[in-house]
Formats: sequence, C-alpha cells, structure tokens
Amino acid sequence: MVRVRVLAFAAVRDLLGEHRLEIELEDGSRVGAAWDRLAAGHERLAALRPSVRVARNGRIVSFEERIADGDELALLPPVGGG
Amino acid sequence: MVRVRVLAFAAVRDLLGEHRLEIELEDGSRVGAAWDRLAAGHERLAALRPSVRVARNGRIVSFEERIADGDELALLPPVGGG
Amino acid sequence: MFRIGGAPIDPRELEAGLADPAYGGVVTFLGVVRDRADDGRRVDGLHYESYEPMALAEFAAIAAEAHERFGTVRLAIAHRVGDLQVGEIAVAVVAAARHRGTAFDACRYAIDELKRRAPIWKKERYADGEQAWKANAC
Amino acid sequence: MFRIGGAPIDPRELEAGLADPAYGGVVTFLGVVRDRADDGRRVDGLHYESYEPMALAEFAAIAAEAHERFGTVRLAIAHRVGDLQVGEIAVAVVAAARHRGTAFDACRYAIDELKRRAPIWKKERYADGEQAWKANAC
Repeated sequence: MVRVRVLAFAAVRDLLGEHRLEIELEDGSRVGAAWDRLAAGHERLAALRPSVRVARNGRIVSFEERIADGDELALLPPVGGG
Repeated sequence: MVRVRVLAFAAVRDLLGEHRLEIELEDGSRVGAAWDRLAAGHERLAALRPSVRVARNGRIVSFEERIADGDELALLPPVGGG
Repeated sequence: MFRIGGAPIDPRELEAGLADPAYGGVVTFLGVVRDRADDGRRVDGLHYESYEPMALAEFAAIAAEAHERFGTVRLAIAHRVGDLQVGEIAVAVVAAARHRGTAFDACRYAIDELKRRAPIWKKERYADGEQAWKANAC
Repeated sequence: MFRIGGAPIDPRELEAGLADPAYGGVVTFLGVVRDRADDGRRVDGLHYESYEPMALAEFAAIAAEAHERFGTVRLAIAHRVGDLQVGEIAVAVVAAARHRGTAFDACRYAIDELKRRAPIWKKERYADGEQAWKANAC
C-alpha cells in the first residue's frame, strides 16, 4: 500500500469538506485513482475532474502519473481569469 | 512703454544670472524684442534663441506675439528627453 | 522577495527592499478589494487561499522570466490570504529597474502571469450572505 | 491631485487620496534619483526647478487626456523641486481604476507625457563638482 497526503483547495476543499487528509491506495496506483477514491459518491466533486489539476510534490502531473508512498497530492481548481 | 515681468529657468536662468526681473519696452513690442533685449551682449544666451520657448501669461506664444503692460513672460529651455 | 501570508501588505516596505542607487524607475501595482463583483453584485469582502509552496515557486519563476524578457529588473511580489475587507490590498507587485520602461513591462507581466498561473483562489462574500469561488481576476 | 514642491513625496498619501471602493487596480510610478548619469558619470544629486503654474496645468491636461484615452481613471501626480539626494523620489504618478489595464496604461502615459511636456528642468550635480542641465529623463 502507498499512503499519500492530499491537500484540497477552494471549491474542491469545500465539496470535500476537508483541506488535508490522508488516503491509502494499492501499490502502483496512479493519480487518477486517488481522485476517484475521493470523489466516489460525491457527484458534484466528481464533476470537477476535467478542470482540476493535480500537483504531486509541488509539480503538476497527469492523472496517469504513478504515486509513491509519502507523496503530497494537491488538488487545484482552475486559477486565472484576467 | 510696457513693463513686463520676466521669469528665466534652468540654463537661461544660469546665463542671465537672475530668475526674475522686470524690463520696459516700447509700446507695441513683440516677444522677440524682449528676448533680444535680455540676450544683447550675452553670446551664449543669444545662441539659445532657437531652442527657447516663451510663455506669455502661462501660454506658449511665438516670438511675434505682441506684449502688453503687466505681462509675465517665462523663458523656457527645452524639456523632455525620455 | 516573494511572500504569501495573512498580514496586511506594506507596499513601501516592498519598495524599500528593492532600493538600489542604480535604479531610477520603480513601478508598483496594488490589487485592492472592490465593493462590486464583475457582475455588479455587492461584495462585503474576499477570502483568498493559496497552495503556498507552489505559488511562491511560481512568483520566482515569473520574476526570472521578466528579467529575461525585459532586462535587468528586480521584483517583489506579495499576496495576502485569508479574509479581506473592501479597500484592503490583496496583492502587490513592485518592479525596480534602471529605467521606467523595463519596470513598467516587468510589473505588468508579473501581475498578468500571477493571475493566470499562481495557485491562488478567491471567494467572494456577497452582501446577501452568499459566497462563490471566482477566477482570481482584479 | 497635482502637486509640485520641495517636501519629500509620500506615495502612500497619494494612493490614499485616490482610494475608492470601486477601484481595484492602483499603479504607482516612482522616479528615483540614480547615482549615475546616462553617460556613466557619478552623480551626487539633482536639482529640479519648474515653472509651477504651467507645470500644474500640464499635469491636469495629461490626466484629462489619460481619462479620455483609457477610460475612467483617477490620477495623482507629484514632482519635487530643489536639491535631491541619490535615492530620493523626484516624481510620483499614481493611477487608480476599476481594473489594472486602465491603471497601467494611464500611469505610463502620464509619466511619459510629463517627461516630454511639463516645464520642469533637471540639473545633475556630479561627484567631481561640475553641474549640467539635462533632459528630464529617468
């Protein structure tokens, strides 16, 4: 198992109800699996998937990136506007 | 006769040796005559004529403008640069 | 000089931190909390939050880009987080350079890129009690 | 708010004078006395003088032009005269507007036009004791 710390921001944080949490996933899991775990059963949260970016240890990565034990995943709603 | 107050600035002031002076000119005199009176005998001052602008009562005028009694003439070296 | 925090922003302190006898042009941008949303709704205040380490890294990257694009320039960037009232400074960008053109270009580039890229989010608190996350525009 | 005088310029006071809950973008330009002339000569300080009534009228005209060109914007312009030391603020332009684009455009327009048109002159005092009138550039 890998254990990762998750940080949620802005609208994602509000929907998740928490800013900081820890989750455990199977070895070899990808970023997308972490998201899917958190969004399971949260329809409004799940709907944000296409717009949310994920930073793994401070660097934006794809949902296909593999997670390692001790990672920090940050769930970042869109920024920017003008 | 018309009596006018003259204000000199920057390089013009330095060459003239005064910031503020009064001169008397014949009735009907033009701005150019005031300048020529002040620059008479001052070779370096006279050389500034093409670059100096003159404000009569706060408004830039040509050397051909007629002077009236009580006018304020300001002798303005070039400004601006970038 | 890159900073994110809950304390009020003091632009003069940022400017003083960049002071250099070789620099003749200093341009400071202040983003201030307005009393209206872009759609005209009355706003009581804003709440900002950031992913601080990434935001600070983005500030530094933006400053390096400005330096490369516009020439020798020093930048200070500060963003406030937490609850802000109307009239308070949410963000300050100061650019100092030998001449003003560089300082203007760098300051504007930095605030434009900050708004576009930095992981900072803004929640508008409306006079009617509602709240909404909005794009981090001015 | 247009001012010419011998007292030190306080940019925060100028900014405060433009504060308005509808204005989210404030851009401040500070022109600071440098320790080198454009040709590299070491400068001890500057002396500024102005034809004050015309310079103030020019400030007001420039502000009106900026308003017309860039949209609703308020401007404060202050220029110092007399003897200044290296590091002191010689000129400050503050532009406040609803959004930052207008504030940036107006601030830059105002300082560019001020330098180009306002009857203000600068004398450089060099470290070797010489002095020279120079174009009022930054």
